[in-house]
Amino acid sequence: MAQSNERTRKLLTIITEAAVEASLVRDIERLGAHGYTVTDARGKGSRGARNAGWETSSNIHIEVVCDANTAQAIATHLQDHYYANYAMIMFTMDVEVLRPEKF
Amino acid sequence: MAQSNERTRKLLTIITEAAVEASLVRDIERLGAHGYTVTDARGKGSRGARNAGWETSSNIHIEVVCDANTAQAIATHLQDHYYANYAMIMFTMDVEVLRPEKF
Amino acid sequence: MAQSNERTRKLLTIITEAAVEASLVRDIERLGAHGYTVTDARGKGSRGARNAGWETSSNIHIEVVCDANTAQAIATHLQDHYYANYAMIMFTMDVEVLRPEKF
Amino acid sequence: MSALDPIILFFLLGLAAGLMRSALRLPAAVYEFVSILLLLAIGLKGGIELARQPFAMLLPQMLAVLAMGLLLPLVAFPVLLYAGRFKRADAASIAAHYGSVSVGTYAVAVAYFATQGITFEEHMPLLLVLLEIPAILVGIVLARGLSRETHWGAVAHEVFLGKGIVLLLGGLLIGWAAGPDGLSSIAPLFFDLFKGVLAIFLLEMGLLAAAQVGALRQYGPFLLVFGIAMPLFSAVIGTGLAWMLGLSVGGAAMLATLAASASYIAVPAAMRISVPEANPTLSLTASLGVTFPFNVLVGIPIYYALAAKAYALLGG
Amino acid sequence: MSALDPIILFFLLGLAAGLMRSALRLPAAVYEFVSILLLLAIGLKGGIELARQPFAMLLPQMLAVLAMGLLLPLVAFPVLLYAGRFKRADAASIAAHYGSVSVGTYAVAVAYFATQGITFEEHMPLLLVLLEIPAILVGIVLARGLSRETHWGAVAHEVFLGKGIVLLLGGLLIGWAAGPDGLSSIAPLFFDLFKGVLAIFLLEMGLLAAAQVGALRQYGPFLLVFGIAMPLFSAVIGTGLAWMLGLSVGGAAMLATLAASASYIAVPAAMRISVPEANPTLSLTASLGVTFPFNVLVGIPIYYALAAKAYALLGG
Amino acid sequence: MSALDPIILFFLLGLAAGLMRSALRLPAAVYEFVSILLLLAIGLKGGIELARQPFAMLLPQMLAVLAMGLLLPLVAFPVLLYAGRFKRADAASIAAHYGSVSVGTYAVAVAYFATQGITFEEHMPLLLVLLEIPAILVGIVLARGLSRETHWGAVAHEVFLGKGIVLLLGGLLIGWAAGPDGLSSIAPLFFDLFKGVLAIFLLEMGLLAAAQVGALRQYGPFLLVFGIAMPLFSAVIGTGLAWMLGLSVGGAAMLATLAASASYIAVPAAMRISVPEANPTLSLTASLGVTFPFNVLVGIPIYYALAAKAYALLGG
Ligand SMILES: Nc1ncnc2c1ncn2[C@@H]1O[C@H](COP(=O)(O)O)[C@@H](O)[C@H]1O
Ligand SMILES: Nc1ncnc2c1ncn2[C@@H]1O[C@H](COP(=O)(O)O)[C@@H](O)[C@H]1O
Ligand SMILES: Nc1ncnc2c1ncn2[C@@H]1O[C@H](COP(=O)(O)O)[C@@H](O)[C@H]1O
Ligand code: NA
Ligand code: NA
Ligand code: NA
Repeated sequence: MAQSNERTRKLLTIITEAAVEASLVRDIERLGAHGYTVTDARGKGSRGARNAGWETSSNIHIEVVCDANTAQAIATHLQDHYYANYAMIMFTMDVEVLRPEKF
Repeated sequence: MAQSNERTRKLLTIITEAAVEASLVRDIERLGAHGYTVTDARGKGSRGARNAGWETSSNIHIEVVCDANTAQAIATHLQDHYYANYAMIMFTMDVEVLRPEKF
Repeated sequence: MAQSNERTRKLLTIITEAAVEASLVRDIERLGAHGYTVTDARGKGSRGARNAGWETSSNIHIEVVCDANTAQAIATHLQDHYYANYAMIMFTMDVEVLRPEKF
Repeated sequence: MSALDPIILFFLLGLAAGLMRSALRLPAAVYEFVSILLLLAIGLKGGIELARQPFAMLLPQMLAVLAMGLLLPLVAFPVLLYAGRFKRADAASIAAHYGSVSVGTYAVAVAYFATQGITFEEHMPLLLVLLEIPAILVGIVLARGLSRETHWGAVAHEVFLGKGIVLLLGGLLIGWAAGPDGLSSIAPLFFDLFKGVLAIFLLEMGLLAAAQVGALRQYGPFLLVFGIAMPLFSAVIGTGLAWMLGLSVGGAAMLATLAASASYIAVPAAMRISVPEANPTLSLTASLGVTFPFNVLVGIPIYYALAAKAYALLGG
Repeated sequence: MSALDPIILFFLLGLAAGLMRSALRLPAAVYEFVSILLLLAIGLKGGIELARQPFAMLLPQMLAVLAMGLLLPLVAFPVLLYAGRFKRADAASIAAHYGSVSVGTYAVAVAYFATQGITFEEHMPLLLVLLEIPAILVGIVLARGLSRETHWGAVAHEVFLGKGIVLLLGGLLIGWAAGPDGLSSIAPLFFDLFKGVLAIFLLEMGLLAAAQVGALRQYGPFLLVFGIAMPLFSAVIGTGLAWMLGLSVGGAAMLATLAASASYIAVPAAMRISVPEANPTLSLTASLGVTFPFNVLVGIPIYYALAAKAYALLGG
Repeated sequence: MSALDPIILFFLLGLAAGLMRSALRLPAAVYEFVSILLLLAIGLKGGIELARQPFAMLLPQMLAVLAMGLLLPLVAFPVLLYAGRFKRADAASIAAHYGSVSVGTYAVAVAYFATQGITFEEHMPLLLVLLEIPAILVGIVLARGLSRETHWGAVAHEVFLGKGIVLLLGGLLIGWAAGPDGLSSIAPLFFDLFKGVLAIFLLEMGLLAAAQVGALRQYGPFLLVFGIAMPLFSAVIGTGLAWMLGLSVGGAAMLATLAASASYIAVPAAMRISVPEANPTLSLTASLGVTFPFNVLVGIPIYYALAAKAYALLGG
């Protein structure tokens, strides 16, 4: 999809419990991402409905633009440390960025 | 974009009126999706500006990760039952998921 | 990724300061986009953390579905008029739309 | 007079700010918060009264008001369909809005009557709740006919369990069960702050009304005329009904105001689900952009004058 | 009696609306706003009292309450583990919830005692804060053992700097520093509106409690039994402790209520971070879906009766 | 003294919680709600006074205050440019912040004067509004010169129709039109709750101020010095001006406080749009992280002492 390889990066999307936001973004930065964006969300999945009525039941939607290796590292880290115990899904796609040096 | 076919799924994004959230997610589940994520949004399109000043004029942004067939089924259903009467757009893209069995 | 070229469009995502929403969406429409969707967000990047505690430090997440040329035009415009002075990132990806005539 | 009541000035402030494209916005959560407080306060006030009244005595009034709620949209519909040349669904939806009521308008009337020292039957909120519902059902039938397609179960759920009805009814029941003394402990929030909260609410209503002006231009003068003529007509019906029911002049003016008010919360939500082919912009432009401002700025005093005159003539 | 206090009726309204799947929702921001007001108000009230008391005199009470906070989860844990057949982590987490306290329950008790004209030691909020914390640490140790893995620094931060503790402690300190006269200027918001704000809070609590019913069905009757039996047991402990500490009957009933209440804010948050393998649905179902409704609807009067009886027997 | 006023303690609580990285946050909607209430309340208070005053009598004061608003940034600019070695745009933006005013600081002063029993010219909010604007225009000119590029229409819209100005001016007009009696019905929300609402506002301000500390370290001591020295200088100017205008001592202290306060809402928003090349962190760090805390914690009493001394010397 991306014309030029140097402009292509991974967009990593994580949807999980609001409770882990603090520790999660810490890990994401530590693993080499140069930034992240968080939006509040609600939803439903294998761990049931999380309708954001209050903190405990609300989700966050995190987007991270980074190179393939960082995305891989984050994915592996999440799988090892969060998947077992938290409502969480993750997926990646290719995106074309305007200022590759940023990511 | 996706290395391995088994890890590839569709990310279906629907942006529409908050008023239809309840019935829409019911339909999405009935059509075979294993989950969905909703965020509040505002925007503008062919049916004018929807600036979220209050319920009646606010939008929702729904993401569904599912296989191609489910995505197709949902798309067809929305086209038949919602497009004519509601402010709504929909688009799909390929994503690579970590735990394919979930979706 | 897209079976048929006519159904493929660009999804342009812009993440920037809430302060520029008004002028930004004006520009986006002027440059030929038929619509846009905005969600509130927080995050961190080269210009530091923007934690949405209040207006001044909150972000917006803008999605625009449009054809490649419009996406290019918007990207260029943003680069010329916003990048130097505002916290902002932008990336694009291919999406398959249901009603191509809309975008 | 009414125009100088500060709460009306808050509405004008919002209207002006909106028309001048000010950056002023109320967060949706604030708007919901003040709506919730108003709905509960109105319900509680009415509930206290119910405790004082033999239910049987209210029954005739309740039935009469239900009948009015069925009648008004039936009058509005043909006007909108033939004079207004609206599509069937749009005519039905707009008719439903005008057959139902606006709680905000009622609240302004309560405040206005208080400053004017006009008394009225305090159980009015009960009639308000009853008046909110039937027009919705009529609207659906007008749009659809009694087709099997309509999921009446879903409709009933949507209508009876919507936020507005639940809070009004809930307030009524709580006020009825707890009585005036029981409520004294929560009076500071729900009653003492009432007009202040109403002021914030009207500020937002002004902003919302201003946002309708664009659409109003687009849909031409008919909505403007209808949005003023229909409430005047409904007010006459309401006054007459009140007289037949033997309500006080104040009660008549209040019932006229309820009849004249047009819904912008319960009905739009219900119509969006049950008659989706109706264009919501049309009905909101009329009820929010024309009728609400008309009622709070000049309508309410007119309806009181009307009721007074009628009662003088008919001898009430 | 308590069941007729209007604030209880707001809880029932929320519960009913939730069970009937009403569209009624309170925006999260509104729920947070009222929680913040309640936490600060309770802290301020307690702080005013502290100013009046020699700190040394309170020390024994404070230590005794801390001890109770350590003891209760140790009692609950084996019951949950063996009788309830829960996984170790789940048993530990639920135990922590019941060893800690619910500020909302305390607020309802304050309102109930006021309407009943029951007096109690006004520095109770200090004990409330103290009782909130130890159970969390016990819970973590029960789940993990004293493993090095646990980042106690992070835990302490999570526990002591959580929203609830900061607002309660902050309120206590402000009330203590400013004293009754100093607070008179902010009394209209924090004290006069207290019960009204509590009513809104309970409306939301009713909606939240209703949302637990599904899970309650799923996890069977044990949680239901435990969610009622445990508070009754804790209330006895609390009453006994109060008697030994020489508190008044009202104070004993209040301490019993604190002991009987189960956390649904501080502890869930802490457990989610420190004992993530515990299923949060289990503990929330019990504390929000069973114990909170039980306490506010029937528990509080029972605990007062219990304290009165105990003091009559033991001679207090 | 002032430091013991409970509302100041709320600011300290927020500051402490923020510095200790507590999880305490106020939802943005709550912050906006309390800001809206404060802005309206201040406007209303001032408006009531205006009704009592011949407008002509106020004109000289209004013009003088406008002049001060133009002067202060012109003084600050060279200091920031040469002593502070800031880029032109940054110097201009910071200067604009200090030429304008902080409504929060004014509110704290109002509360402090009330507890101290100090009276002042009640139409002060009118001067507050006037003082908010000119510095913004000066800042833009300082950054850009009178270049054609600047869209003055857009700037004017941004400045005059920003949330703060609209609510303050709106409040002024409503208060002026309705008068004290007219407002009595909304007094419970806007006046009785004023200090309680202000306490919540200051809690959030403390959290925001704490968030600036990191940047403060980074940008070194100059901002710290400037953030304290500039308000002291401005206070002297304000006092002198008040004396020349023949204001009371209280009025002088209040005008000094206004002069000494630095904007953190209207100006940042305007600068972000009109002088985007200026780094917003610099100005916010100074005004939120240094000057606001300085003013509310120690500045206000100093300014009153200053005014008293000056009037004793000059004979006021
Ligand atoms: N198939 C899906 N599509 C979109 N979002 C999902 C999907 N499955 C789960 N989610 C989101 O991820 C959260 C956690 O998922 P789970 O761990 O499956 O409960 C849910 O609350 C949803 O917000
Ligand atoms: N081209 C577009 N790009 C992004 N979002 C759009 C676009 N067109 C419409 N939308 C969103 O979809 C909603 C409904 O679109 P419409 O039915 O065209 O009014 C709008 O309110 C926008 O939030
Ligand atoms: N690598 C990234 N991934 C996702 N979002 C980012 C990333 N970098 C920056 N952002 C978002 O874009 C905003 C502005 O970025 P910046 O201009 O780098 O400060 C940040 O506040 C984030 O919300
Ligand atoms: Na009507
Ligand atoms: Na307990
Ligand atoms: Na200043």
